[in-house]
Amino acid sequence: MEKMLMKGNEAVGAAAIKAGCKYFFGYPITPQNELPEYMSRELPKNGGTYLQAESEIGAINMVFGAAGAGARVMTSSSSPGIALKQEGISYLCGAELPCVIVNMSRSGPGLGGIQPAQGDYFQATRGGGNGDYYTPVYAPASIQETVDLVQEAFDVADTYRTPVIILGDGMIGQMMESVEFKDIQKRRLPQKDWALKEHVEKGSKKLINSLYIKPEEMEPHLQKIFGKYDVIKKEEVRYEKFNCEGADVVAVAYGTVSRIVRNAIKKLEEDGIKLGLIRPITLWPFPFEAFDEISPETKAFLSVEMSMGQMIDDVKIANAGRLPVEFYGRPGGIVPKPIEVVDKVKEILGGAK
Amino acid sequence: MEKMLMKGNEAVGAAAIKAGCKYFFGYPITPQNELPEYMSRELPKNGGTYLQAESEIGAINMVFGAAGAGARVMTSSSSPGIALKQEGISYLCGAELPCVIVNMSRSGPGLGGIQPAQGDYFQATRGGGNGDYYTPVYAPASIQETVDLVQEAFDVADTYRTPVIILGDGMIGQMMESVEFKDIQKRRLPQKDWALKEHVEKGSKKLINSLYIKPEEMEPHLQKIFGKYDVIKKEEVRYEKFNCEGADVVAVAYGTVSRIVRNAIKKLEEDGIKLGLIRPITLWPFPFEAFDEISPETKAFLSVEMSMGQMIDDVKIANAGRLPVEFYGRPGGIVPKPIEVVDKVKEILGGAK
Amino acid sequence: MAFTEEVIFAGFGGQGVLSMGRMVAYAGMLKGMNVSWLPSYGPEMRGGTANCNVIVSDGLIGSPVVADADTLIVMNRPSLDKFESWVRPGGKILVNSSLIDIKVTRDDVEAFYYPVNEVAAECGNLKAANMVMLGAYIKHRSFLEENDLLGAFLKVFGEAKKNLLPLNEKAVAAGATLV
Amino acid sequence: MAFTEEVIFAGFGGQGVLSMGRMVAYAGMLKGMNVSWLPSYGPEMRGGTANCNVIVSDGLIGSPVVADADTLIVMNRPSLDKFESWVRPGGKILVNSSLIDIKVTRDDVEAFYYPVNEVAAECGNLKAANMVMLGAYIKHRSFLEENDLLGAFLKVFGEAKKNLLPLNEKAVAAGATLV
Amino acid sequence: MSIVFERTRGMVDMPLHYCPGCTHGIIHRLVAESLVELGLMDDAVCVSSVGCSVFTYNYFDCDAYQASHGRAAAVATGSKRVLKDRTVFTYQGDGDLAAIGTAETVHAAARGENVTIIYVNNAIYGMTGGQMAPTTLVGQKATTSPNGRSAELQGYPIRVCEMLSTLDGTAFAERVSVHNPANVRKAKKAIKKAFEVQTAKQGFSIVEILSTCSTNWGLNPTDSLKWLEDNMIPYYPLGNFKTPEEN
Amino acid sequence: MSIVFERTRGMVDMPLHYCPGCTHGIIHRLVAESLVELGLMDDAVCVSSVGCSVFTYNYFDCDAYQASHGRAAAVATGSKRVLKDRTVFTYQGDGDLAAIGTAETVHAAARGENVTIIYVNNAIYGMTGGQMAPTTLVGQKATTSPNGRSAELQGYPIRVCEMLSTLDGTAFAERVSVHNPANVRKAKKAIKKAFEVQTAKQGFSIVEILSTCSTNWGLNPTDSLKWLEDNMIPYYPLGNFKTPEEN
Amino acid sequence: MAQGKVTFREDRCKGCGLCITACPKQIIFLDKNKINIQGYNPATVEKMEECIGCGNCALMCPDLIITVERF
Amino acid sequence: MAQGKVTFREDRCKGCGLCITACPKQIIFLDKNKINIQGYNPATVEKMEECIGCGNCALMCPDLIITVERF
Ligand SMILES: Cc1ncc(C[n+]2csc(CCOP(=O)(O)OP(=O)(O)O)c2C)c(N)n1
Ligand SMILES: Cc1ncc(C[n+]2csc(CCOP(=O)(O)OP(=O)(O)O)c2C)c(N)n1
Ligand code: SF4
Ligand code: SF4
Ligand code: SF4
Ligand code: SF4
Repeated sequence: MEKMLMKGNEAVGAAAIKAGCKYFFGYPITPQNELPEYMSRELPKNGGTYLQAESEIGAINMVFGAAGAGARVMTSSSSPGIALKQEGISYLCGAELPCVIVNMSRSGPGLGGIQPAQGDYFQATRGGGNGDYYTPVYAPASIQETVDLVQEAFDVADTYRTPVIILGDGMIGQMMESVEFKDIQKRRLPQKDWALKEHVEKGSKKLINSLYIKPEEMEPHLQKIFGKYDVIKKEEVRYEKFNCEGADVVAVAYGTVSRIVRNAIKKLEEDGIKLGLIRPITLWPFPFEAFDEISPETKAFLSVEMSMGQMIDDVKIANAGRLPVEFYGRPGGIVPKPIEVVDKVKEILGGAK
Repeated sequence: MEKMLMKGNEAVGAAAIKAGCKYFFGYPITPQNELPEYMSRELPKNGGTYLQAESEIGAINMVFGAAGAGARVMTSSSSPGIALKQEGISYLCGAELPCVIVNMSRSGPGLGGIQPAQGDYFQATRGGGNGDYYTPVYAPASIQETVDLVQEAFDVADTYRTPVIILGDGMIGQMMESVEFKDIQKRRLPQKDWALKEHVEKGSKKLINSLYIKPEEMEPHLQKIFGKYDVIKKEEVRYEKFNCEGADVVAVAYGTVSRIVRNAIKKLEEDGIKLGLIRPITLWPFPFEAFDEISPETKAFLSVEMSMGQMIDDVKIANAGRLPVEFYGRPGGIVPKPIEVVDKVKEILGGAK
Repeated sequence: MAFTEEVIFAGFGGQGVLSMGRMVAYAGMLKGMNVSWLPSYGPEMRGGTANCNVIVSDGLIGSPVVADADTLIVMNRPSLDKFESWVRPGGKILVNSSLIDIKVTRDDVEAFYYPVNEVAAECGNLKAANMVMLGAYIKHRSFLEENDLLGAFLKVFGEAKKNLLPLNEKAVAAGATLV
Repeated sequence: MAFTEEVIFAGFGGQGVLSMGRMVAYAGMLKGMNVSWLPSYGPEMRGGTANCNVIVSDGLIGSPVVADADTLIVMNRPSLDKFESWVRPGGKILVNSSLIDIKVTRDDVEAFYYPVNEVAAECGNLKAANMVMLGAYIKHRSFLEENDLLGAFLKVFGEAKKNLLPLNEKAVAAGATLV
Repeated sequence: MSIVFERTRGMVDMPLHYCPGCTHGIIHRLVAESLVELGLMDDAVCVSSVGCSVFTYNYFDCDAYQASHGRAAAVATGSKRVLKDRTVFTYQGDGDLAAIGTAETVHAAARGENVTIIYVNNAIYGMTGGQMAPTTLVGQKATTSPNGRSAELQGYPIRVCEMLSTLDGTAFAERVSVHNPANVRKAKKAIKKAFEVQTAKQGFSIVEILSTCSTNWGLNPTDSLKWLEDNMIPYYPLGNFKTPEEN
Repeated sequence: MSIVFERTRGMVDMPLHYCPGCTHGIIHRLVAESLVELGLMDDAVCVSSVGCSVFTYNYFDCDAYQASHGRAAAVATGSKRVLKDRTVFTYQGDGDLAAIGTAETVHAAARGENVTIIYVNNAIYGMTGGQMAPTTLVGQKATTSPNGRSAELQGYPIRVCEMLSTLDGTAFAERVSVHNPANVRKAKKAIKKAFEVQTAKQGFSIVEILSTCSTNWGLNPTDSLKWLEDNMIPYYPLGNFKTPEEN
Repeated sequence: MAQGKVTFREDRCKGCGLCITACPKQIIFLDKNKINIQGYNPATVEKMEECIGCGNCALMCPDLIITVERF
Repeated sequence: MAQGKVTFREDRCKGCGLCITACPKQIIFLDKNKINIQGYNPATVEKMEECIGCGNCALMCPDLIITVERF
């Protein structure tokens, strides 16, 4: 297919439609508005339905209804809107409903600001709703990757009957880059025989439910769900490891900020310093295995985030005490400049400062 | 004062009133209903106001209004209701408003079950709302401790201008134990000169706000807030360390399940096995320092939770790769029996199985 | 050696089983012991059954959940079915034989059958059946006396219910004579 | 050595600065280069200013944020005030002198002043001022030609706006002659 | 010999978990009978809400969702948009629908969402043990209005049918009661009509059914019927508020 | 020489961030003038909402809150319950109040919460760039209803005053417009009356003000006034819907 | 001469008495001598010959346990 | 003979034209020859002597920049 210059938000929409998404329930919020707007234009042309809900809570519960009816369905929002969806996401997980949820995040807490930030890492990876659950979280770093991962996300959702989160930020949503819609490799998807159908099969009553009033029934339900999580942890971990062999420092960074780290890597090369990069593509499951091999030259891990430090918890767990774990973060909507990362690395190495 | 036999939920109410709480905004949910019910009876007698909101979201935003007006204010709920409050909590943190939020948690995800569970650890400690923030979280293990911590919580909230969470569960809320209302040591609290007053001071316009549209202003705002967190981490960590010296295994457990571990400790003594216990009383800040000294005899940490495993993340961070970190969990509303913990410990030690 | 008594009270909603537990716990507390009381809760109550766990101990109480009861008090049949296996070997089961027409099947526990409804009716009020059972109970487990229970009654129900004291006194005494 | 051009376009909302950036990015992409386009967004747009960052490179593009611009194109005065310092030493600033009556103050950059509003008016439509500026821009940075821009125009505005092509052709050409 | 009345096949043959005399049971039956008589039972989709009626999904012999508290109308929306030919209905209490679910309800109505709402108004939170509901009458005692609801402090009960009737998307709204056989018959008529409105794709339909909660009202079941008649009906007048024009 | 009109001291002397011709500015002025004239300005508490008017807290010369999207009525409730003698008002757009904030608004009204709601209805989401609002007219184009709002798919706009007037707790409800000087004068009267209702502790008061959004309607400011008059007023009739009885 | 016949599914009766209030003939009562497995006194009819088969009792029974036949 | 006088705070004018529609005398217009610091053509009055001081323009100005005086 022809290359196109597309805005991240619209690319998400196009990718979703390509992946067979037929329903979208949204509510406006900056910086993701172009996505519902795109869907309102394009979905009807593709035999789908766009509906604007009364709120994020309305939207996520409409997703619950549509997903329970077997539809490929998506919703999107940004940080505070995702916070409002937490109960709904918890229900989707409890009822094992597949869907894709997009967070083009901004800075918080509270109303905060609307510039790109990564302060929703915990919200996305630690199930900020109630109870025991996780959702796969994809963090693309370019529009092309966004497009690829969105398509993947729908398949992963259906394979494991789970909501999947795409965690972008204002920059991913707003920027344009060239994209190509490749035919991604299709998975063999299980039949949705648990879903409500347009035509009822007599005698097989379907129930979409997250209530297990007896602990003796709730526990096995959870164990079943966590059994799937074990498979996801084995099969679906994705990350990129770059420049790590013999690196002086290995940075860990995802999404937007990983691109800044790439610039820093180049700049540091000029000074003869080797900076490696572990870029988690799935934030959950976190790519712990990427940390297994550490070069003897490596003196520290450096978690670089557009936040006050959240992924660093996972980096610490992955590191398991072997090396110092350092942090460089710019929160509040500031995208750090490559030179800041450069300086931090030099500081760690006892260089400049 | 005389000892009384009180239900956890009512004890929370009594302690709050004793601490000068004058406003309570609630919404019914099992297993915390006796708390709003108590408040609706007792607050008016104590010159306060109880108001039932239209929802948990209504309630948390009423808290925002009352806290901004300088009142000592409380709300309570249980797991899914707390999930709904996440955006509100994020706003309270962003606007730096003090209040106390009680979660008598039940099992999830989704509607789940109503029996005691600890699946809201992440929800409480990782700021499940949007953006960068934390809230102090107290996890009492007895009704007496609940009463003491609730009173403390109000002072901590005011000292640092932050919401404080009391994380109990159905058992803490529903059980009765004897309590005494001791006069807790009073802190010197800062003036609430940031709050709206009944009588306006001309020329000093007060604003309760979490919006910082410019990243250059949002970042320092966050740094100020995280500066307070640093103080909280230094001053407010609370935990109990029991039987750890020379222990074969050290269990880490909070709240309800820590009591089960205590029974297990006794039982194991009979078999000549020494089980230690680190009981975090503050879940955030997590008592990392409690893990600093490990006896050479200790072979492993064992995180015991009424969940699929959440606190274990913090235990791993605390452990920093020194010992194996094992897990025993019963989710879904099941309170494990002491013998289960006993068996797990033996299994770890290569004993019975 | 520390004294600990772990009891399960179970029956229909209206039979006052939660109150029985509260009275025992309160009485224990008033005697200076540590106590805990833990009720069942939730929509199962709509089904009409209720139960509670009570622990009285002169040591610290770990889990308030009674997994191996010293004593089980059952006021109706479903409760016996449900909780019979929750008693430790050597423990006691006190059965309300007015409503339960079957027998305890285990032979490693002691079972006692008291027609507390009839006895309560004789005392003048069927509602006092729970007090009759408590009267019997304290004879079995001698850490409480009749007076302790009546003191606890006032604490649990408040001075407003003082007028019911004579009836309850009678019921407790009648229960005690059953043993 | 890899080619990379980093540009900032800035001006009032109605001046088409976001489109200028998109056209340059699109043209770069059509020539097989990697490109990124990043707009400002948010309530500041209510204030009526807009800007975007464009990067064109034959290597991989790291951060799409332009921190040290090779070229700055400013269409109104507040934009010059705001972005003057964002240009790398040795970079260029293209100033819409129709609306900006002050001069660039830095002496480590090259500044050029083009009265693009007037030129556009001469071409027949004041709205084409941005195209005039683009015409000048591509003379400064020779990775694009006039035709590339016009091809990109069709991509950005769609076939429906084909009728505007002649006007834009004229404007681009006029701009080119300014340099 | 002919059968005058027998258990509807629209309900699964199992005991109901409700308290003795709780009129939720009557309402269940009316819904099931209506769907069966209209030939819609197999195709029906029940969205159960959170309240005493949370287990309706077990009782109705059709596909079902268990929706989060208050959001049944949104779940029904999502479901009906996909399953356009099925009969989608919610079954909600007054706490669920008129408190936490206000926005979802109002907007499903405003959108003219082609679903049916069975709204059971018992003027209290039943499941959670008798707290004040948005429909609790002024003066009525509840566990969170121990001295009776005070208009001054807690305001006034919401009349849902009247409120929703101001919305153009509401096609059908009627309030009925089940406190005696005559009203039970009327209630069934309204429920049937509501489903017919959906089948005819005429838009949003709601039937508000006044119901008892003897457990939390602190009355016995028969006194509860009387209390409903004497206290609720005067504030919540029975009748039709909106119905699609015949054509 | 006398001053006929000058800037009210109720507003901080700073430029407004609104688009050219946005009638939010007129409404701000009316609110400030009303408060000043009633002697309530110093005591006023403004609860700003999320929408184009999010920065009202900067403009009104009084204490303020910035509330989360849709929850201004709940924040006002919490505030007023503590600050019983202050004049608490919210300033909310139609997306904020009539979409996400429906439950909070309805219940503040039902409770008869003694606060005043300034409700600016411009039939669109302004701040976020022109998406369909619950008040967008049928046929009206918006970025999420690119072919115009379809009644069949997206339903009908909500008339907030009519809806809230069904609630006993609503003491005062009036819809006004600011599309010409005569209506601006009427709007101010309504706003003043609403504040007076609060001062007299008579309960919940709301003024719905029809407003323009030329940016997102895609019209110039003066055509926007005309569009408002020709299209909004027929669907949203001006007038008083509820007012406390005089005594 | 009876026109109708009512049958109760006794085990499921909760003794709520709603059928009693609905019966125009006042022939239903709770059998205080019986306790069903749920612990309630179930509803019953002694003078079945007075039943007119109106079905009102069944209409009011919340537990769907009444069947009414008519001759 | 003028009855009124209008003053504009020109820098803050956004050239929206609402004042123009409100003026019964039609004496306000946007000055195409001026661009204020915000980039707008500000409103202005030339024939001030025709102003009747009705205040309508100020009533409609969303940016609170008009002051009206009457003699
Ligand atoms: C988010 C959330 N909040 C609160 C609850 C607790 N809850 C369960 S049922 C219920 C309300 C029940 O009242 P109603 O809807 O009137 O139905 P009824 O039980 O009276 O039939 C509530 C508040 C919950 N499950 N989830
Ligand atoms: C929870 C949440 N959802 C969505 C948003 C995004 N948002 C900001 S303003 C707004 C609505 C603006 O519309 P309206 O209330 O009509 O006011 P207007 O801008 O038209 O004056 C929305 C949806 C948000 N900030 N928070
Ligand atoms: S609590 Fe009330 S509503 Fe719930 S089942 Fe019992 S009587 Fe019915
Ligand atoms: S977008 Fe609309 S509502 Fe917002 S300031 Fe501009 S004109 Fe006003
Ligand atoms: S109405 Fe039904 S449940 Fe109630 S007493 Fe009669 S038969 Fe029994
Ligand atoms: S109304 Fe005000 S802002 Fe608009 S043109 Fe007139 S003076 Fe300028």
